Parts: sequence; C-alpha cells; structure tokens
Amino acid sequence: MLDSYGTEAQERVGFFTDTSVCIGCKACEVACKEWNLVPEDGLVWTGESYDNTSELGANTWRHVAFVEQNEPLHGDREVDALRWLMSSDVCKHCTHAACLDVCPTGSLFRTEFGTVVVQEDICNGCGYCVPACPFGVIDKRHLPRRDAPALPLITKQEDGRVWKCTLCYDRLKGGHEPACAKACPTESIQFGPLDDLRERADERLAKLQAEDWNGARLYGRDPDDGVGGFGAFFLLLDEPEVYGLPPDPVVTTRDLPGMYRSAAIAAGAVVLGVVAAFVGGSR
Amino acid sequence: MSIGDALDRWPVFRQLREGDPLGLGRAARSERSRVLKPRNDEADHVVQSVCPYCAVGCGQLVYVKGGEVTHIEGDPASPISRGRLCPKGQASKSYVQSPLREYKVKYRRPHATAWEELELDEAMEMIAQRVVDTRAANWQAETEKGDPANRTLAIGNLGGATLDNEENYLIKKLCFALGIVQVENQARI
Amino acid sequence: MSSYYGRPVLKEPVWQPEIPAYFFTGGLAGASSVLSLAARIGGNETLARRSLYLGALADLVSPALLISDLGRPERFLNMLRVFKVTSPMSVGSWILFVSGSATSTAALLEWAGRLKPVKYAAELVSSAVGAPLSVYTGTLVADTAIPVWHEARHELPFLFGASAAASAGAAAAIAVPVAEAAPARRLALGGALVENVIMLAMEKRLGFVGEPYREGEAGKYAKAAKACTLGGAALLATLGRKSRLAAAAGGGLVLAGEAALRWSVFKAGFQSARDPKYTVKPQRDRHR
Amino acid sequence: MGSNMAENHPVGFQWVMEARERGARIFHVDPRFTRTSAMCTDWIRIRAGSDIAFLGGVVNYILGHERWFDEYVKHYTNAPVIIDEEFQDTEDLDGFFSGWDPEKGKYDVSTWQYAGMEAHGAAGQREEGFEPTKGEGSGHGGHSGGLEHGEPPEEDPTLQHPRCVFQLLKKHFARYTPELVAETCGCSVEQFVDYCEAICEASGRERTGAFCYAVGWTQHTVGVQYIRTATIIQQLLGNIGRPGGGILALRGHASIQGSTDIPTLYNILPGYLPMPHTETYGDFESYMEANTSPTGFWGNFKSYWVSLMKAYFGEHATPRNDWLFKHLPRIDDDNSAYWTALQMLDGTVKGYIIAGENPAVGNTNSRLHRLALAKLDWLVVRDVVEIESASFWYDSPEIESGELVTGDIATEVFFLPAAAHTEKDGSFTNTQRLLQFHWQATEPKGDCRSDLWFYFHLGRLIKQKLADSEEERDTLIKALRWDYPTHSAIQEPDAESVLQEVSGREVETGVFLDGYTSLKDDGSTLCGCWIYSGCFKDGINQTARKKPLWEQDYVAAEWAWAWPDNRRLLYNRASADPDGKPWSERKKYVWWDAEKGEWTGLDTPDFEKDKEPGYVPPDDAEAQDAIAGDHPFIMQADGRAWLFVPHGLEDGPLPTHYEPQESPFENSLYSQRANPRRQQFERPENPYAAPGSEVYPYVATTYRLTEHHTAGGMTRTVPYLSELQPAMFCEVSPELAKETGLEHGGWATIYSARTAIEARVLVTDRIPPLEVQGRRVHQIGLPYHWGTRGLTTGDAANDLDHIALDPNVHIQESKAFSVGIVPGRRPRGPALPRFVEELRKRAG
Repeated sequence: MLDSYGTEAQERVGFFTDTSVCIGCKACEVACKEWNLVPEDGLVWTGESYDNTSELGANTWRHVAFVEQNEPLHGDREVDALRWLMSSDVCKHCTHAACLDVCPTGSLFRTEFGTVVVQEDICNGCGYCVPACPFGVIDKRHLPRRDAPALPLITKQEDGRVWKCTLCYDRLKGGHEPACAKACPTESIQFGPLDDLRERADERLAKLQAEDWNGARLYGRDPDDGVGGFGAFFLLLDEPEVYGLPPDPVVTTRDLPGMYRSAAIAAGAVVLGVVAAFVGGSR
Repeated sequence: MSIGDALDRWPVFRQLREGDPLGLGRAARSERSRVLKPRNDEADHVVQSVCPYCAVGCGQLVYVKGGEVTHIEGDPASPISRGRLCPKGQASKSYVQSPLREYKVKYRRPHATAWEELELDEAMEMIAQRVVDTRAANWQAETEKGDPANRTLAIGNLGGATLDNEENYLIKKLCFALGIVQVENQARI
Repeated sequence: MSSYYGRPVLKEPVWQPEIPAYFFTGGLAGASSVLSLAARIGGNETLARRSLYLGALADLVSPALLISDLGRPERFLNMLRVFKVTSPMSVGSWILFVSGSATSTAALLEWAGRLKPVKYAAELVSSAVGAPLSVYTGTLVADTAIPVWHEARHELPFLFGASAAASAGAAAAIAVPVAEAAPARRLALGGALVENVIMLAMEKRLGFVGEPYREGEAGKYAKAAKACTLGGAALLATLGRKSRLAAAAGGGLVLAGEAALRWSVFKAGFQSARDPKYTVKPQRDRHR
Repeated sequence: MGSNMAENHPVGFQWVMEARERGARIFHVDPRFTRTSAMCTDWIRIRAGSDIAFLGGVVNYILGHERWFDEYVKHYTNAPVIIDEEFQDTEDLDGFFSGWDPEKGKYDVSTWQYAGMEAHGAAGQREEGFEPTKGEGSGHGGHSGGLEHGEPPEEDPTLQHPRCVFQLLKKHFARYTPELVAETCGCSVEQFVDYCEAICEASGRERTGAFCYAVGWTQHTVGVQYIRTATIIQQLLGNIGRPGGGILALRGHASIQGSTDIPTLYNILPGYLPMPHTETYGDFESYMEANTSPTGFWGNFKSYWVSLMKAYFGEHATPRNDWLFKHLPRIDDDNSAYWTALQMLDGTVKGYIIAGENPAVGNTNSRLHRLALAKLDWLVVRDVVEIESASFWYDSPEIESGELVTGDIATEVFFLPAAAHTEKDGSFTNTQRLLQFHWQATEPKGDCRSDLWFYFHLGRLIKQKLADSEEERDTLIKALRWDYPTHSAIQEPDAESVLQEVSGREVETGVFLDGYTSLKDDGSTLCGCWIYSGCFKDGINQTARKKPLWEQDYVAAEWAWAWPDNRRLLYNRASADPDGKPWSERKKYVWWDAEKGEWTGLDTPDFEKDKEPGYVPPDDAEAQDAIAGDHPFIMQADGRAWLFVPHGLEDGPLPTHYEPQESPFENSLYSQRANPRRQQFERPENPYAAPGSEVYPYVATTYRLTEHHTAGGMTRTVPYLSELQPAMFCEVSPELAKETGLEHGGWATIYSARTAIEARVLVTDRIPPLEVQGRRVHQIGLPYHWGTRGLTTGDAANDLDHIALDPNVHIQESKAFSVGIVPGRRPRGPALPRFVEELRKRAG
C-alpha cells in the first residue's frame, strides 16, 4: 500500500483503544483540540450521561462515548450491577478508506505512515467524503474561516473544508506520538505499529475473557473485514452499535467495479433509448 | 516556473511517474504536507513546568515561540505522570490564553455601577494605603481581657492553594509582621 | 436494536440544493448531447441544433452549480488536480470538463456557422461523454455509505439515465416545434415510463432499506415526481403532438417531475443517514 | 472512600489502574457510582455522611476476627498503653466521652491521657486553647507529665488490661456490627463483609493495602475523625510506613499541601509551628515550654522557631528580646475563613485580599459570602479572570433578587490581573509532599503580575510608609527582612531567593543548610520553614531536579524534592520489622544494615541513620534520643502510632459515628445525634434545617467533575473544557424523578434552608436510593463548578449548603446536607427569597 513512497515509507501505525481501562476523562478530546487547534464545538448540554460532545465531526476528532447499563462488568453478580462504558472514538484510518477513495482532489491521501489524512491546503469542500465514510467520522466545518479569502468574488466566509483526525501527521513526522495517546492517563489509547497493537490486543482480549468480563471483543482488528481492518481499532465491552459504531462496516468502493459496470450499461441504455426514440421517424 | 515544471508538479502526471496510478498516496501529497513539521520542533525554547490544577503535580512541557506559549503537553520524564495529562492539564494553554483573561487593572469606587481603569502603580499605592489606614484604625494591642493581641482583625487574606510556596511564604511573612492574623486558604475549604 | 442515544452512525451529506439541481442539469446536458447527435444523424437539424444549445446551456450551468456548492469555491480547479478512478466524482469532473468544453465549442461553432469539421469532432466528443454524464451521478451517490443510495447502486444509474433522457426529450419537446419534435416526445415518454418502472423495481428490491424513498420529504417528492412525469408524458403523447402549448406544458411537467425525482433521491439519502436503524440493522442481519 | 479519584485525579489514577491490572481488588465506597466506581473491581454504595459507621465496622471486624497484624500493633502502635482510669467512652456516656463541658461546649481532655502522664501531640494540632489540665500552665502538650525516656508509664504487652488502648478500642467499636453498618450506611451486609475480608487480606508481612481519600472525608463536622478511623484500620493491619500502604490524601489544588506547610492559615506558622495565642501563652518561656516536647523530634521546637524568627526579622530578633516574641500577633480560638466571613457580615472586617480563590462560588453558603463581601470597605481580588468574587456587586444572584443594590454597596473593589503558572518561577508542593519547581516560560502581559510580585511590592510600599513610625505596633514591619532581589522590567522578585530563605542558611556565612537537623536555637541559623530545610541544599535548587524516570528506580528520589529530607515515604522505619529486617523480600523498602551499622534502603530512612533497632533510650534522653529503636513514629512523643489519641483532638480520642449537622436520621448508636463539639453558626444568613425535616427530605452531596476545577475560575473560562460540561446539573435516581415529577433533561429547583438553585436534571441509576434504618432515602448529586460568569454559567451548588464546621480544622460540611427538589426553574427576582422563606416557615 505504501509502495509509492519507496524509501520514505514507514511502518504502518495506528491506535488500539482499549475501552476496558478508559476512565472517561476526555483528556484525549482536549489534547487533540489543543494540538490541532480544533475549534470549540458548541456549549450544548445533552443529558446523555456525561457525553456533551455527542459525536465525531469536523470539530471533534476524538469523542468519548458514555453508556450507563444495569449489568455487571464481569460475571453475573446481581447486587448493584451497574457498569458505565466509556470509549474514546476516533477516525479508523481504514485499510480501505472510502473517504480517501472518493476524494476527487487528492486532498485526502494515504501518508507514508499508512494513515489517512486530509490536506487542508488542497481540500475544496466538495463534501463527497462525508457520506462515504461508513463511520460518520469526517465532516465539513461550517465555522468562519480563519485564513484570508483568496478570490473575493467566489469566496465563502465559512471554513468550508472537511476535517478529521490526522493521527497527528505533523507529530508523526517529527517522531512524536499523537497528542491523544500521549495524554491518555490510563493507556486506554495506545499508539504504535499496527502489527504490535494487534498482538497486544489479542493478549488483552484473552486476559479479559479469562477474567470473565462481559461482552469483551475486538472491533476493527480483523484485516479481512469490510474495510480491510482499521488502522485505529478497539476493544469494546458490548456490541459496536451500543457505542454508535456500525457492526459490519464495508468500504463503499469495494462495490465500485460493479457500480461502474451498471453505469456503463446504463449509459449504453441511454444511447439506445435515444436511438430508439428515432425509430418511427426522426421528425 | 516553466510549463514543464508545472506539469512535473501536477499530481496527474505524478500519478503515472511515481508509481501511484490510483492517486491515493504519494502523488496526491502536497508540498505543504511533504515538508510539514510539528510546531514543537520549531519552539524557541521548552520549559519544564508543573500543572496548575490538582495536587497530583503532573509534569508539563511548555513550548514557547516568539514570547507566546504555542503548546503545553505532558513531560514524559516525570515519574509522577509519565507524560500524561488530564483534560484540565491538557487545556493549560487555553487556560493561559483564555478569551476571558484580564490584562488590565479594574477599579470600582464605592457605590459605583461600573468598573473604571486604574494604573497598576496607582492601584498598588492605594491598596498599600488602605492596609496601613485600616490597620492603624483597627489595631488591637490587647484583648478585652487584657491579654496581648498585637493584631488587627479588620483585614483578612484569602488564597494560597494554587499559589507557589514562595508566594505563600511572602503572604504569611508580611501578614504576620503586620499583625494580620486572618490569613486563610482553600485547604480549609 | 440498540443505538447510541438514537444518534446516527453516519453523517448526513453536506451537499446543498445545488447538487440535486446539478444532477438534473448534468443529466439534461448529457442526454441532450446524445439526442443532438442522434438527430443530426437522423437529419432532424432543428432538433439537433436546439438540443445542442440546450446541452451547452446545461453544461454551462452545471459547473457553476458545482462550484457554488463547494466549501472552498476558489479551489474548484483542484478537481482536476488528480484523476482517480476510485472516485466517481473525480471521473465525473473530468467527464463534465470534457463534455462542457466539447459541447460549448460545438454550440459556439454551430451558432457561428464556422469550422464545421471541428464542430463535428466536438459534437462527437460531446455525445460520447454525454451518456456517461447522464448516468454517473447515480453512481456517484451510490458510492457512499448511505444505505438507501449504496444498496440502490445498480438501479440508480439507470434511474438517473432514464430521468436524464426524459429531461432531454421534454426540454427538446418544448424547444422544438411539434412537427419536428416526435423523437423528443418519444424520448420523454419512454424515459418517464422506464424511470417509473425502475423506481418501483428498486423500492421492491430494497425493502426495508428503501423505506426513506417512500417516507418524509423524499416520499412526497417521489409522489410528485411520479405524477408530474407520467402526467407530463401523457400530455406530450397526446395533445402535445398537436399543440405547441400542450407540448410546452407536458414538457414542463416532465422536467418538473425529473427535478422532483432528483430531489427525492437526494433527500432520501439524508433520511437514510439520519436514522441509525437503516445503517445498523442490515449490517447486523448480514453479520449474524 | 471519600474520593472520586478517577474523576478528580485522573493522572494519579493510572497507578490504581495498574494495580487493578495486576490483580488488586479496588473498592469504591461512595454514595454515587462515579467514573471511579466504574473502574474499580467493586462499588459499595453508602449514604453520604455515614463513613465512620462503615469504617468503625471494619475495625470491629478486624478485632472480632483476630485479623490484626500482631507484631506491628504491639511494637509500633500505642495498643498496649494503659489509659487514665477516669476515662469513659461514648459507650458509657451515650455518645459523649468523659470530660464534656456542656456550658463551654468543649471537652476537658485530662481523662483521655495515658495513665500516669500526659503525652505530647504531633504537628500542627496545638493551636486550640483548651483549658489547662492537671494544673499545667498550658494545655498545649504537657511536657512535665513524665514521658520517661519516651515510654508510656503503664503498658500491657499482652493487650489484655481492660484499660489498655487495645481493649478500649474493642469495646468502643463492639456495636459496629455488619448489620448496624448496613442499617446505617444503606449497603448490604454481604457487601460489607466481603469488603472486610478483602481489606484484612491486604495485611501482614507480604501484603499491604492503602486508603485514598479526599474532601469526601474532610468536609464533614466529624471530618478529622473519618480519617482517624482509617488510621486505626491501617495501624491494625500494619499498613503505615510501608510501600503499598498508607492513607493517601488526594489534595485538590496544585499546592494545597504547600499552603499548609508554608501556611496561609491563621493558626500556624511555616512548618506547623503554632501561632501565639491570646490567652494560652504569656511570654516566650511559656510558649516554648508548652510547645517543646521533651521527646521525639518536636523536642527541637526551639531551633525551628528561632530559625524562623531569624528568617523573618534578621538581626532584629535576638535572644535578648526573646526573638521579638512580645511583639508577635496572637490569635483566638477561631480566626478561620468562615469566621472571618461572619465578621465581615458584622462589619468588623473592613479590608480583604483574595488571591486565587473564589469564595462567592467555592465556599459553602456562598450566598453568605457574597453578602459579606458587600459589607467590606475595600476588597482586592487577584485572579487571571474576573471571578464572581470580584463582580458580586453588579451580577450576583442577590442583585437579581434585589437583596443587594449595586448603588448601595460601599465596597471599593480592586481587581488585579494575575500571572499564570507559565509566567512565573516558583514551586508547588504536590499531594505526595513533593516540592516541584516550575520555570517561567513567558513574560506576563499588561498588568498581569505574579502574587510574589504583588505581596513583595505591597510589603515594600507599606514598609516605606511606616519606615519612620514610632508606633509600637509597627515594630515588626520595620524589622521585617524584605530585601529580595528583583529582575526583568517589571521588577519581579527572584523566587529562588525566597526558596533559599525557606530552605535556610547560616546567618553569618550564608552557607546553605543541609536540613532541619542543622537548625540551631541560638540564632545562628535562619530558616523559613523547618520541614523544607535542605530544599536548597548546597546552593542547588533541589526542587528543580528533573532526572527522568527512566534513569532511576521507582522511588525516583532525584525527581524534585520531598519534605522532610527528601523522604518519599513517611515513617518508613515501619517498613522493617522491629529487628530492622524487611517484613518480606517483596515489601522491602528501608532496613537496618547491621554490618555498616546504619539504616539503608530505597528511600531516605525516616529514622536516625545510626540508631540501631535495639536502641533503648537512657533515662535522661531528650527529643529524638528518647525514642526507642523499634518505634518508627518519631514525631510522636512516644514514637508510636496512635490508635487512641490522648491529645490533640477536640472531639474525642476515638472516632465515633455521628450524623451530619443536617440529616434525615437519628444516630443508630447514641441518643447524641451529631458531633457535640462541632462548630455551628446559626444566624439569619446561615439557618439550619431541623433534623429530619420533611420539607428537606433528601440528602444532597456536592462534588467536582473531571472537566472542571473547583469554583470554575480556571475552567469555565476555557472553551475546550466548557464544552465538555456546559451546564449545571443535578443527578437523581429514576425513582426520585418519578416521585417528584422530574423530567430527564428538564429543569429542577433544589432548595435548602438557605436558598434555592436551579439545575438541569440528569436522571441516572448511578445515584440509587438507599434503605437506611428501615426507610428509603434519596440522595441528590450536585457538582459545584458553576457561577454567574464564564463561558458557561449556572447556579452555584454551594449556595445551598451551610456553615457548620469540624472542630479540629474548621472545615465545613458540604458533603452531606438536607434539601428538597421540585421540577421547573427557580423563581426569579424577589420571588426567590420569598419562595425560600415560605419553605422555611413550612419547615417550622
């Protein structure tokens, strides 16, 4: 995948987010915003447990989900059986990334680290990546733009570009780990070469299963899944949809050959249809 | 830049030349992305500091460029925090640069309905005079029972738990010498 | 089914009304180019010329709509920065670029009456990319994670193609005197019929996932589209054969119907993204 | 217990998580299921304000099941000591100890003493002027009671004597059975027993256990005794002075430890030296006599004191003038912050300086504090943002309700912008007693200045003004050493030069002191804080040491500097057995190296280096020389940890379960409901609800959230934090919501006898109702971060709670009080006080 980079290519890196140790402190959210200068995203109290961030978006690249459940964390104890699931969500940096595939400008690209990054100097805000992402990660920023407008006549006041986690591309280039992973007090967010992370995750899952944790599973670890495995994968304690994640995401472009075939036939049909309209006289 | 150069830099050409026919990787990379560097690496200097919020005392690295803090993150060398920070500690730069931060002295006269401006030196002079006058007018050499008191009960000082030891030292030392005994801080609260 | 406080898994598209408008104009442009060349070959010069002009006009409006929708319109040229087969929008941009250049060149030369060989060449190019132009937007929306679009990936190009053909026919039926507009009327009629058949088939095949096409704003516009296209086509097929006025009314109805159809499909995508059940349930079913 | 560590000390919590991953059982005992509970292996819900019953039950369990660590208890604690025969327990007197004087509302502690003598208290507990006992001239620690060579006169090593501490302890806690605990606290018997078993297992040579607490324990009218109960458990289990043991106070502010070590507190001077008292001490001699313990390290009191006076007053403090003693200011029994606020209301406090605090939001009954501020002649507020304590005169809730009118408020207010931590040099003392220096990164902008700058220049100006004064009252200020060098354009005082004075020097040579053992009582040394002595040893700023963790062992002794003497673990002599050998290989920390004849280990031994384990003090030994080689608690006069506290506490030698000031319940154990010695201030601005009032039927508790800091001045002003918790809310159970008609996401009005506030409603199973004394009780959770200013605003939870204080440390009871709740927003304007008044009338 990184062949084009030649000697520039690095080992593929990513995140393993182990939600079984997430304390829901949201340091990752703040660390991300501080480093990437992501704007504040509105002061809205939701009443959805302690989550007032709600979802990933243009101005939220890390989001901690809070789920309160009347179930025991492990085993089948019944007294005071409460658990509070917390999970820091992030862009998955898919092996087969729909946002990257569909981006018409090359703003989204696969970096030398195997991550998927939006280039803010290229993005023209066409918005195609937004519905393409099977996780609803990437979004367009509608806040006032910060840079000076270039062409006054057709320039918009809002930022208008799409934004998402860059896995701290600039930090990686400088040899630093991403801001969120660095801040995480309990190493719920682990950063490293993806192969190492997968190994670590397998061990972790085995340990939790041995300890009788309820619902422990890996999500996005499998390279054979619909997006070819996540660059940022998770250990969850319940079904993915409980955390607002799709249970079986598939990169839309997997079906692109078939779609092109249908389109080609449809185009032919249009030609035939037009020709057919002349059957019985061209006037 | 010649047309040839321009073509050379055109990603569509690079897609073919750089082994990235789908244009998903290197060919699509912009010049900005190619030379991108973390701003930490461009700091004029880095200062080892300590988080100002709770008492865990996490280590912070403060990056400075052009006299402004450009970033604050955890100090990995700290055996206390191992480079990690909580959301508050991680927001330290935004705290230091809060949009609500005040940079000028504000003064409210008795019964006034609005703040007015005041020079810092003048404010200091006025405060010093208030302390001197209030203390003189409310000095208690001894208690009603005749025990020695050497104090004024008309002035109080509150604060300290987020201040430095050196600051607290001066507060207590000064107040003690002035006979101001009502010196208190958050430890009580 | 569980969800996270009922919040969507997917993001709704950020496209504004310019985009469905472009689906309409792009389709019109593409199909008109094909219609124009067919008419040229068939010897119906009036139909050929006017369809060419219509196509050129739609081809001019299309990029304006697209640029207007961009978050950073001043960067519209970045669309030609790369050529990505993985992106229907990239491919489409190049198609639109070629189509727009060719059609406007042909139209300009047609109007000026000069450089005939160049004009013919341009017309050939224009009609060659016309058909893809008229269908690719269906693939474009299908190539997303939005269930109601993605699951309809095989129908949408046909639906959009039929709609484009109907639009081109209807537009030409208005622009061309009734005597010379028979192929246009047939095209409009055929397109409208085919399109409605495809729509029915699509909804049937999609079942649960296709619900948004029938519900909410999308459902309303779908109904309107059905009524307008079929009514307009019927009018064209009957009174429209005699009366220019009736032809104009029928053509207008079809055009309105096609616009409503694009809007309906567009809104269905938003509705589908908004409700997590459309995302989660099919995946959950598949996963088990 | 009493802390929500994952939320309020998230980075410190990483170590707890590591312990969990290594198989430790982590219990969270708390009224609410918090982010901490979610991470722990076990959560036990209890009623706010019932912790002593719970912990007392543990003590009873340990004693009843013979689970104590016998060797540790016999050698290292005062378990064998026999107590005065006149001592009577709360079991005997139905909730009182012997010595209660109902008229004064205080205890005469003479019957609590060791039989045959009076022991001497430990640090910082001697300011309270209790009545002279046994004919002593001073009540502050009898030196002449006769601690012969540091050993109590009467002991029973078999622990069988009916008046030995061990047996008293047994008797005192005998009724704290699992059933009583369950009935009082609202937990289940099974959970409690499981907890007891787990905690008993974390004991012995191979294992240890630790308690973490925070203001959930301190903010009660019996707060000190909460912690005392834990110390009893840890002593019985042998968990003090050992790695992995202890009782860890999780302090909430960057230097709250430092601000008690170098106190901005009324009752002590640096290093916990007591402030002179108006009534208790006549002259210097009696002050010295009263405070110098004949045995233990407090035997060197005079050195600490004289060195401080030399640091303060230099050449003006001489032996001839008793180091200026007769000029020193004196305190009364209580000159604490709450008392000061009440004095403001009464008009006797005229001027107030607030530096980095926000009483208008952060103090309990904050409404009272705002009313008090409005009575001042002048007020100085120093902060980085304009906090509610600076703006009360135009935007407080009382302005809205009409109780205050801006134009009528005569207070002159100075707001001075402060410098942030990145804009100044200085040291914080963290919760582990670690002094950590932080360096200035940028210059403060505009008028922003450090507090060092403010107080230095204020002092300089005042000294200038009074330089020619002949008044006797100005003797001290004229004598004050106030000559710190300054630097930069704004003339910032040099923080390190202040720290050098704190650390101490020889007066003549200026040579830096190595530590407190170098201090002299003859005026030849100066030291601003004896426990910090040596922090600038060798002229090197030890607090600024930043040797990375990967270059040293886990103790990390070369990162910053811990007081005293860079000791990371206090009383670590206890990590070895009486013979000086580590209790076990696994738990080795500090031990006696017989070959070298010295204590050694991973840490600086908290014991005289060459005092062998078998050392027996000669009869004439004084100070530390009087402590035996197998008694690790060297600050105590007898070198032992105190299960029973003969001296130094106001409200009893043993912890006793009392109900909070405001509680819906009677005391399950005694007819005495609440701590009889608590401080109450009943007045119109601070009314209390009658116990069990039906108008205020619910237990409220206040707390912090991870995303905010205390009164919010440092977080409600930060966009990235404000968006994470953007509104004041209350937490209620689904059952309470149903009962009172509250709607999730809607508004609620919460009212107490003081006032009413509004909050968004968060209905959650995380704050379940409890069965207490056969009755169902609901609890309401209230974060207290909001006020009228900032990026997010809201009502202040502290408007609701009252001022009733712990008698030992004058800390308020904000963790348990009574409220009522109704759906909807609170009344606005004058309707608010009317609403509150009507409820009060209904409550009677």
